[in-house]
Amino acid sequence: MDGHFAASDAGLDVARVREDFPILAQTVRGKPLVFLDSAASAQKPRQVISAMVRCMETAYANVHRGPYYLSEQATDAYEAARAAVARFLGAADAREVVFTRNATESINLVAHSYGRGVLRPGQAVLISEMEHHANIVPWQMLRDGHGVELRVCRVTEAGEIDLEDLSAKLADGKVGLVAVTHMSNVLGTVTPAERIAALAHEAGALVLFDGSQAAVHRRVDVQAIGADFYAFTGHKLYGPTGIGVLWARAELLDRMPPFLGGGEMISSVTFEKTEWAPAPAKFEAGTPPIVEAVGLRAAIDYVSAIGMPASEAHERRLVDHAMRRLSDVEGLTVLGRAQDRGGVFSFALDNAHPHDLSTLLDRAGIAVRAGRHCAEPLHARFGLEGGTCRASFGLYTTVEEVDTLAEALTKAREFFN
Amino acid sequence: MDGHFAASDAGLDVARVREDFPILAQTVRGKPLVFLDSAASAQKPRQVISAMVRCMETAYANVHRGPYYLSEQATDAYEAARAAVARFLGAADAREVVFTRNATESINLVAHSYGRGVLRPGQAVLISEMEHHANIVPWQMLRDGHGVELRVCRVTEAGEIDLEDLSAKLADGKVGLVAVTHMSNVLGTVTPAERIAALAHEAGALVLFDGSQAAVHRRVDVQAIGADFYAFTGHKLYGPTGIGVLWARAELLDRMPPFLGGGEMISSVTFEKTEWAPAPAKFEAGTPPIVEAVGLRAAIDYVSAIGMPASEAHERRLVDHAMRRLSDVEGLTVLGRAQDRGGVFSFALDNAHPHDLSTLLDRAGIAVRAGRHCAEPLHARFGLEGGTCRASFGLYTTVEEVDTLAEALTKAREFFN
Amino acid sequence: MFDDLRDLYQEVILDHGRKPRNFRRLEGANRVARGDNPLCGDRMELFVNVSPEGRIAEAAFQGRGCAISMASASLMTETVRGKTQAEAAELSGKFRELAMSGVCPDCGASLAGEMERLQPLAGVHEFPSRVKCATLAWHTLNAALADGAEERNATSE
Amino acid sequence: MFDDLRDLYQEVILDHGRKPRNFRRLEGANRVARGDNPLCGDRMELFVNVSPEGRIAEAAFQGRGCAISMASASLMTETVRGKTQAEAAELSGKFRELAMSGVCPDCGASLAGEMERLQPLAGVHEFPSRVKCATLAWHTLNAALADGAEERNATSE
Ligand SMILES: Cc1ncc(COP(=O)(O)O)c(C=O)c1O
Ligand SMILES: Cc1ncc(COP(=O)(O)O)c(C=O)c1O
Repeated sequence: MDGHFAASDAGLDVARVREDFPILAQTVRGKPLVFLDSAASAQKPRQVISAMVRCMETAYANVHRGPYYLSEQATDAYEAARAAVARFLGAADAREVVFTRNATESINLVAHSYGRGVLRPGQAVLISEMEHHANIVPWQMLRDGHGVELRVCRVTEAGEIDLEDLSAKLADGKVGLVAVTHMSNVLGTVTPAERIAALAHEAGALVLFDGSQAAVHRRVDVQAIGADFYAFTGHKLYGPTGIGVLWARAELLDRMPPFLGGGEMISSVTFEKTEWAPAPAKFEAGTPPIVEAVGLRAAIDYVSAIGMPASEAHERRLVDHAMRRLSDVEGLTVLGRAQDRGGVFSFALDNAHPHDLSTLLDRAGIAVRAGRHCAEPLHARFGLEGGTCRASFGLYTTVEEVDTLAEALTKAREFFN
Repeated sequence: MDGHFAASDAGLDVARVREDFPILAQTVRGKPLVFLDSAASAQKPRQVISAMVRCMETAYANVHRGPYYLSEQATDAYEAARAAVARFLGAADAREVVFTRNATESINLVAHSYGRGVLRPGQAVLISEMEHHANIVPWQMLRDGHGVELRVCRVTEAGEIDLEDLSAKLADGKVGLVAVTHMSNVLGTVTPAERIAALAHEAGALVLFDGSQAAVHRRVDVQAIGADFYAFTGHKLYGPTGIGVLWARAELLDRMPPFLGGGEMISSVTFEKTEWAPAPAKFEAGTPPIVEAVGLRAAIDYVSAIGMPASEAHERRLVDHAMRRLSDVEGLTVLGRAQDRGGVFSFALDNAHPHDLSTLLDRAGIAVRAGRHCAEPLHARFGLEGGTCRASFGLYTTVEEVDTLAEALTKAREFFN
Repeated sequence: MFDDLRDLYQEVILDHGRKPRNFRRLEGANRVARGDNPLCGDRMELFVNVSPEGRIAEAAFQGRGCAISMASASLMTETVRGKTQAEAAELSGKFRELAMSGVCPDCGASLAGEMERLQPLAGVHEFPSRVKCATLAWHTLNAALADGAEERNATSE
Repeated sequence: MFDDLRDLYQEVILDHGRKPRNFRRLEGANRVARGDNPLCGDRMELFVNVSPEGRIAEAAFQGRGCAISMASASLMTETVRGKTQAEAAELSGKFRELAMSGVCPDCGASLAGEMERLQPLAGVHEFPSRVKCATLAWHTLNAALADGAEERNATSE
């Protein structure tokens, strides 16, 4: 990192940030690109891209395998990425960090290894109405295949976890695991992770946080929160595709049976009996995403150099501005009004289907997502089975882009009238 | 691709190929790098690297999700990669191609979905003694968790699949799936895939080929072979890490339950009941390796532009040369002497442990792997529990590099005497 | 700002999108199929009454979706009325081509009048991600008319 | 060609590697541990006889491995003989440091003579991937001497 952010502690120098993202400088359909879909996947700064290129051009080989120079270099870089993730999450030990293919696989890993290996039929898993499918479907599969009950905590009208309902659903002591999002990808709601963890632990349950969005928008400290499992995904954190993270307390990883079988995750193999390597290797079967780990590390360095205070301040400014501007648009409903919300807005126009609306916005160069954002039950909860449009912000999002969106929405309403 | 290979149909212009691999131009420990560990992971040509960069710098967004320009571009590129893989494998339809994280996950996917979903306890899976752990451990886990029998076909002294033993172990009709390698990562043996598929089918079994090595060294045509499942991995084919491929006949994918749960792989979700999307989406939960797919496609374009005939001819020349040169090294044993062998050699010196030997070779700039190459049972089969060293060739390997290896081996033997 | 979108959202489309014709459950339908576009959550149920002579006596639908998919379904139910199953299949193929390419080379031949009516949807070909919205209704029709079972599902994926 | 490797493969190492001392099963050992380096397949079984007074009366090992790991185990079994468990633990820590850094800052203090004997292995620090080969025996010793169970496993990973 060139460290050129240090000076701007008054806030974020967005113009400078944008220079790091080559993709943003283009026009789309003749209009300057306004990329408002970072919650689906963020763009990549040149620091990430060039770290990956450097790895492939100078120091690439398979890891953990070859006792030769390039392999040592690659192994060091891969393990340094693990250590960087551990620091980023405030983990006690790098060995608690498992690299996966994405957040979805991280959660599936827990559902398989902890779910089938440690939870007993008759116990329950408690999720919430605001989960992404990645934190619903694995538990449904566990329910259907392993006889675990699936409970769903209600979400309030404001779009927050209903903590009373959470307590009520924990009361009988049957819940073995609470698996909830740390930030909703639809409502922008940041959930009270510490409270949730405390309630879960009181009831004898462990807690998994889906941090796919939160890791991008908030400082995460897994130990301070009291998390037992924490999942996130590289590509939303300005990092590469093809890599995700599962953090879990060492003691849990030790107790869990492996998930996928293959090379790297064993300590000895005969046809009769195979012995597992200790974690994290036990959960990393086969050749890992080496170049992607290097890229993720560069992404973490990038956001760390900017610093959470500056990026949160920037986000708060955008969110406040968006709240104001969007509430001026006639006929527009914004989902949720949580106290603590990050830069993610889902909305519906009264006279346009979200899909039609997003086509119009695309013509104006504005990239928003339309649909149910992999959160069908949440849309059903709010009576919006037809979906919403979603605008989400990144480090590179400007106040002017929010204005462009608001103006386009007003015009779109006229168009369909 | 610049197509600058077309002229050299007499063979491969290795010097030109080497220009495409920036990493090879370096010195290691003061010596020119001699990279002989391509079987663990191949180096990446600039064509692959720049395709990935281009994707991230100009046309990146999450796929299948946003009805806007960048997402359409990314989706097209991702699906074009799937189509390129289908052509590369001679598949009937791109929908038969599932992107995974690596070959290990591809095989685990089959072990979970086909193994638990379709095979019945009491049926058997037949593997061979020359499998990589990736094609052993998932079946052991299936055996232990699902009550399927695991049978192991013998390997002859020459390092070939013992087809008589294969027939014998198929005879009782209990085998539901034969899962064998298409090319050994230790012996270099290319297995007679068509024969094996025919024998399996006669006995009522399906057949999976682990093509992690074969896809690099031989032209693959899954339909001509008669394969039911075919797995390979991107990073060995000069492509990126973080991506693998599972090909399976459409009819099988349709019958198989999903593996991981999450976004992308569903058609509707309620808390009570979730409906799966059709294949391949059903098996691609969460954000896929988008940039990696683009890179893999560039790798396939790269090897296709060179063409299998030229690269096989090059490899044959290297293999013949290596056979001659290595047999001159006193005290050296090379494992296997299969009729059809690719550019992979495992060997042991009589007076040096493989680990010590590889340290010496590394000092000479030569990168070889030492150990058991994720094939412990095969090493046990040949009485080499302590492992071997392995040299493996790529498109960029030169005859001179083979000479360098042979000379260094002779010197190493003197060193330890 | 959105003037060039009038090609896609012609008045006919907006009108049929807002007030889809034949938008109802058809009691006594002898062919029923469901259509899904999981990407955007569009979903429709199509009811068809095929006469003993094999003609589509009536078609109707219910569901939710964007203007394009509602308008396409609405126009379809109007257009296929009175057609034989073979003609409906032919229309379906031609419409698919129209939606994907914007033109329909052999529309001069049979069913020219019907294709004329569907012409307003041709603009969709410039919007690759919206083609499925326009074809969903026709996929669902194909499913409804397919031999065999009475209940069918179609997906635009 | 390999002259600079004489730092790593000193004569002492090659000699102990070829003819490891105390290479046998120790009948009547009261502490046994197994050590594994899954990466390269090195594996050893360590036998220790701790006297009632808490001194290592004898140590021996069996197994397979590279010259470094065999030599390290061989030298270790010689060096720890007669030491108290506390001294063995101290040696183990110092050796680890020697192997990782090539030097042992406080070796001037206690056990200087013993560390002197282990000095030939210091060269390993320049070969990061080989450090584990040198420390495997000592990891295994720690496991053998750990409180509690009689049978222990160590892994160099
Ligand atoms: C024959 C064979 N199968 C499977 C694999 C596993 O590939 P990956 O580690 O990419 O999953 C390898 C390579 O390590 C291999 O050589
Ligand atoms: C809250 C949340 N959880 C999980 C995911 C899944 O992430 P991935 O698709 O990278 O596995 C996402 C993003 O799609 C998300 O927003």
